[in-house]
Amino acid sequence: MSRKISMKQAINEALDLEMRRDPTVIVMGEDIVGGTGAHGEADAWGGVLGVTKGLHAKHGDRLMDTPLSESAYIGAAIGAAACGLRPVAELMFMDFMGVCFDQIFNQAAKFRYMFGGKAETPVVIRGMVGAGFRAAAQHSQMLTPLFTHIPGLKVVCPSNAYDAKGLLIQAIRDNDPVIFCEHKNLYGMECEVPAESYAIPFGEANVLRDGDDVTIVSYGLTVHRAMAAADALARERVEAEVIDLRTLSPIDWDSIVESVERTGRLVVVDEAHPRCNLATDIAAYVGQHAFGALKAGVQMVTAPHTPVPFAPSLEDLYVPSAEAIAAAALRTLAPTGTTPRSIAA
Amino acid sequence: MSRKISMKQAINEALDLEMRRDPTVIVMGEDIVGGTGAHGEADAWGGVLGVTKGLHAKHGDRLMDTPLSESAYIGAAIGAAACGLRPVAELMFMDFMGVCFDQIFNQAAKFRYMFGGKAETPVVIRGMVGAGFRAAAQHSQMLTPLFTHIPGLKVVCPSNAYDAKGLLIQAIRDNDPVIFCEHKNLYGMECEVPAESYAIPFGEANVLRDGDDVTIVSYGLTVHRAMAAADALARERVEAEVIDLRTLSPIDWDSIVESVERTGRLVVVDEAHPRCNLATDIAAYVGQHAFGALKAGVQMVTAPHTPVPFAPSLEDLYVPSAEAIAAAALRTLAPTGTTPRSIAA
Amino acid sequence: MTENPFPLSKDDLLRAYRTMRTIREFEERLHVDFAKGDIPGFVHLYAGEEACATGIMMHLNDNDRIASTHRGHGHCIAKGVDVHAMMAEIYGRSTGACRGKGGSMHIADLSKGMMGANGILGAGAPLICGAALAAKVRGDRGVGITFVGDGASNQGTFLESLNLAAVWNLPVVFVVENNGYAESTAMEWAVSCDSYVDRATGFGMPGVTVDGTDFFAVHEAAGEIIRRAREGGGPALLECNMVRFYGHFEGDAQTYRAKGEVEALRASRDCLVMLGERVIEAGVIARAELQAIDGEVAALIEDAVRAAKAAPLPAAGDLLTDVYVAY
Amino acid sequence: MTENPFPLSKDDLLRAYRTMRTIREFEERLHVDFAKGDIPGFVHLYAGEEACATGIMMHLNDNDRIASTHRGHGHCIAKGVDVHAMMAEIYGRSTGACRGKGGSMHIADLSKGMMGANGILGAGAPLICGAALAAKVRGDRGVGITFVGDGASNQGTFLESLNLAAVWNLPVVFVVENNGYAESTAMEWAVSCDSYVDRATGFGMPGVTVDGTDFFAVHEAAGEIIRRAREGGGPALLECNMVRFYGHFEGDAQTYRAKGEVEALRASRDCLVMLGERVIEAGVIARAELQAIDGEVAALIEDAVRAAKAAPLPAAGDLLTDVYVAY
Ligand SMILES: Cc1ncc(C[n+]2csc(CCOP(=O)(O)OP(=O)(O)O)c2C)c(N)n1
Ligand SMILES: Cc1ncc(C[n+]2csc(CCOP(=O)(O)OP(=O)(O)O)c2C)c(N)n1
Ligand SMILES: [Mg+2]
Ligand SMILES: [Mg+2]
Repeated sequence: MSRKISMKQAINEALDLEMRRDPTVIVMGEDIVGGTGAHGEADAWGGVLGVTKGLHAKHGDRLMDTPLSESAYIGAAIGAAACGLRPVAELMFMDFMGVCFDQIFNQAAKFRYMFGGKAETPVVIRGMVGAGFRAAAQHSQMLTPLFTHIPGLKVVCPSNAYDAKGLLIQAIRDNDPVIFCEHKNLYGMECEVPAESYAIPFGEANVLRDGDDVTIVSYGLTVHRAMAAADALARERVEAEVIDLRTLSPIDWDSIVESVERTGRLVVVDEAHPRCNLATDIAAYVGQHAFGALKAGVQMVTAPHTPVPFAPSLEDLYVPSAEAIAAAALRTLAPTGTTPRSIAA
Repeated sequence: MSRKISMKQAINEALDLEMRRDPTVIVMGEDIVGGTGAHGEADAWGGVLGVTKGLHAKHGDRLMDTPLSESAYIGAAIGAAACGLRPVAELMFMDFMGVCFDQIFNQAAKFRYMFGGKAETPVVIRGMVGAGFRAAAQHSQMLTPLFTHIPGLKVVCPSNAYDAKGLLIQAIRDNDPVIFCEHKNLYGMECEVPAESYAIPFGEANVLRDGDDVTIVSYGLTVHRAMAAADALARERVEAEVIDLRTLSPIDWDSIVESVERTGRLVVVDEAHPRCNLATDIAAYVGQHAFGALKAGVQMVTAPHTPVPFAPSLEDLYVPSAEAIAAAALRTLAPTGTTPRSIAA
Repeated sequence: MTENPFPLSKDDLLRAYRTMRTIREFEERLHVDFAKGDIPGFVHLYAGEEACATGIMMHLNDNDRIASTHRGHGHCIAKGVDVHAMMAEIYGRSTGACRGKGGSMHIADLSKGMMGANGILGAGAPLICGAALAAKVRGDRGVGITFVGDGASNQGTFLESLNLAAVWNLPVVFVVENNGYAESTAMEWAVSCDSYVDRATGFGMPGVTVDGTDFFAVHEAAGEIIRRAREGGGPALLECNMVRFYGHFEGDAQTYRAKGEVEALRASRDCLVMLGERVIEAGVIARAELQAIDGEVAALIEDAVRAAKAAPLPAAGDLLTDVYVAY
Repeated sequence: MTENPFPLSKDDLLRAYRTMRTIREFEERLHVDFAKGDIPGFVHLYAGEEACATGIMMHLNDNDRIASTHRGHGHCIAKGVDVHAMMAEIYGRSTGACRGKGGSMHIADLSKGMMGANGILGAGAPLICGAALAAKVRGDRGVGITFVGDGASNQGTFLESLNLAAVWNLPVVFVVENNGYAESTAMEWAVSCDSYVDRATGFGMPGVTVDGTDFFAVHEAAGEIIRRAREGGGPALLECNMVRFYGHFEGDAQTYRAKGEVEALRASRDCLVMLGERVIEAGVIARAELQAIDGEVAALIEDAVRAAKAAPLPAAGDLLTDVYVAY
């Protein structure tokens, strides 16, 4: 059965299904139940934006509120994973990684290797990323490149409800630590999602749109900007192929290279800051491994190298726009610089 | 006056000179004095590897030992910087950033922007990076890409004693937070260093060797591997230009692009893990901004996507070797794959 | 009028009342305007907690520094940050305290010793240790005050700072603003100690608990430990038991609170009403004098909102300024 | 032989002695071989502190879990990790406990409930909360023990974990191994509380301080709080006052210690000698029995070193294995 649900509901459903299937799955986080110790409604919040709402009624104590101590409870999730549970820990905003990063990158990520293959850490750390919510500099970052850089971590960032459900189910079943990045400005977006359980394998990008003129690669919210750019380009008779990475580590190099070998042109779009990010990562990989196929320099479209500003008037300029993506695509087609006025950034 | 001193001594000298010059400079860290509260020798350690040895005798309480609480004292250094001091805080191993990253990336890095330009944070956070010391997975990382990714941070990584002194003096005088990365395997390496004070501006790379056939860009320890590779290449009549970045953020794009426009070939060498690192950063930039000049794909030579192994037999394979760099250079010259046997990796 | 039985002059009492009223009016207005959809982002109101910020800040001068929290408007106003600049900031205008780049959660004014509201729980504690260290190094007798909620008092950054301040003997006061909740979670459950005095003892510093809705109690306790810190006596912890009148943030339906809880608290523990009644009953200040202040404050806030709405938005070019290098 | 006045059987006493002797011999041998240049990397020795690990670990089974520190050899041996595998690991051999990839600072054996030495101070505390949570969820009566040095007891990770364990009522024991120093810095200076019992109280749990060089004292105190945790009584903190015989790490000249300090401690507070003398004096065990153990242990360590040196190095291909994906 398929129906339209939001990404928020899809995540809720994935958690529900996996908790039903596997008694070792537990879920923890700040206010993910809500009202613990208080005297009003139980399960009052279900997370700060309601993502886990209703799960406590179904699964009871397997959903646990935590004190405001990310190092302690994210570390506890990791320790429990090393001892046989499959915890899903919510880091409300991924921006809070700074107070618990050691547990993620020096502990969870390294156990398997550092212990000679004798440990597994099936933990999922899920949280919000991304700008556009008027949440300012400390609640709006992508930070996906920081996690992607670290060996031993898997990094996921879905662009829609269907993928969110399948990727989260996969993440919970995975035997390595997974950083699951949910773009807060996609929470309300709906799409067709089957009611039953399904897993989307990691490392398989999704080609959302076929095209032979230029390849546009992105993930998360900017996938939708890339699609809008492709529409605009189509009106100029430029057919763009749009690839949604879905997972950043592992990453589906094959799909990217295969596409670029056909189109000869590549635009990489990343909402993260420009230095050492996914855009550079992909551009460099293609530049090394498919140089012969490239007819133009790979164009990167990213957020600027600044913190995220609060003022809506500035924040709206911060996230890569469809116009900027289309303009970059046209630059790959007209390296001398003349682009149709209508969609130039 | 110039004499040969080690990088360790050069750093000590830079701290000494700046503390003499500017009474607002203070230095703090774990055991950077040593023996605090104990009953033996005062100034007993001068840091875990002796970098700050002797400074306490000269500057007294302006050198402060700290409890083992990186969040608290790194944060205190940042707070003091926002209140007019110029603290230099030692994070013994940069690998410990995971327990204090929030203070660095959400506080120090963002103050200037988030407060609308009305705050300055002249703090230096210096610490050891890099592999080869048999210090295993949690004491051997580069992590430079993580800092470089963050807007508002300046990131420095000297390759020799001369640069270390001049760059550290600049870092202390700089009005933004600076992450100063000292490769522990360079501490003992000596070179000519003037006794007087001098500052090396940020964002100016150092061309260590001229060459017209291929450009090799690196920073830190692997600069020396790049020079060894250039020597090996010269024996094959390939002249490599070697560029030492010195600072990773800001980065000297102009010098890199200018060189590649001449050589048409580029190898980027990074001791960090391969995903979203400085190698991808530079390769992608050149691929976008100097595509027309490139005669071959930009080759990246990096550590593998694994934690740093302890066993010396493995660790020696971990850090990019001169052989691997030379082989990559030859790949840019012979894209079809045939490289002289003698120096192929 | 009769003799003043309070340890503050009439002028100081009027000043305290004005500060608290300004905070209250500021927050009540934001509550209304947020509901109308005028205000973007996350907004956490300090209404009900005014006595704490005010009672403490009256002991400070511009040379003393504070590090605030996500719930920072009250701290800002009590520390003397300009109300117009604050309002403009919350509206994301170029005339804002941070030129629109910070918003409600990041208002700062270093010239007033206000080191910033903070979106990261507990993050102010290390920073204020640094401010206090700077004061100590300079020998300028400045003190640092950091505020932390009951929830955030479990953050490692805060706990480490207690130890650091004690070891370095810094002039810091750690103020725990215990309003009983961290978002929807009860303090009773989330904080493991019986009393914050115990937690302070565990870090080798004195701890004091006061009714944070009683302006006089806060003022007295704060005065003592701030004086002690200023004189080199070292850090201390002050727990203020407070009352949150609104939700965790604007938009919170607060179903986790018992029915009638907020109404009861508003009726019995409104710090502003309590202060007003105390000074009127004592015959030190006339009701009309307070009403005059109320009127002036209402006009001030009205003007701040009007000015904020009329102020220009940051220009596109501002996106790339105020960071050392933009690519 | 006379009646046994101890709360442990003769067999258990022999077992305790053997464990402590094995740790001592292991560490003394590393000290010698490190000085020769045979051993790479950072090595932190547990010599002098054996009574703590041993007195605690005797109450545990493979189902119970520990999270250790950078000074982890003693914890490993007492928890039953194979000495040959440990030695090979420290020598960076493919037969090591972690196939040579971890080294001294990262020895682990999850099958023995040993969750790893740790190069990051305080990092074991959150992890052990997770282990205890897993035990609680499974209902298997397992407990978790985390060790932390006096220096590391100031880490936010550790402090947060105290609160979390108390709030979640986890079966965790936090063992503070107070050997008076963190590297070269004195505990007296760096830890702000008068007593760790105060710090425990500040987090709502019982705290106990014992002489960590007295095997019997450790064994008794640990037995009680481990039993309590196992039965659902919640977490506790145990401070063991210890003595570090060698430097912080091998190569440390220790000039920060008072002249004669180590010699005096070795003479008066050697936990191994003290245990031996107690059981001999009580007439429960004959000196010859202990000497026999000494001989066996010496042979074991000799064999472990010999085997480690003879063992193969990890192969080049191992560089890229044991991580989910290598590029
Ligand atoms: C490190 C961190 N964790 C979580 C949050 C999300 N958060 C913001 S406010 C809040 C509750 C804070 O409660 P408390 O400290 O009691 O302050 P109050 O809101 O009651 O004033 C939470 C969990 C955050 N901002 N930073
Ligand atoms: C987070 C972190 N900070 C600093 C260090 C460096 N370091 C390793 S051991 C040590 C001293 C630890 O002292 P203590 O906790 O008392 O343990 P002991 O060595 O005395 O057993 C330090 C500072 C580290 N490994 N991790
Ligand atoms: Mg609260
Ligand atoms: Mg110690």
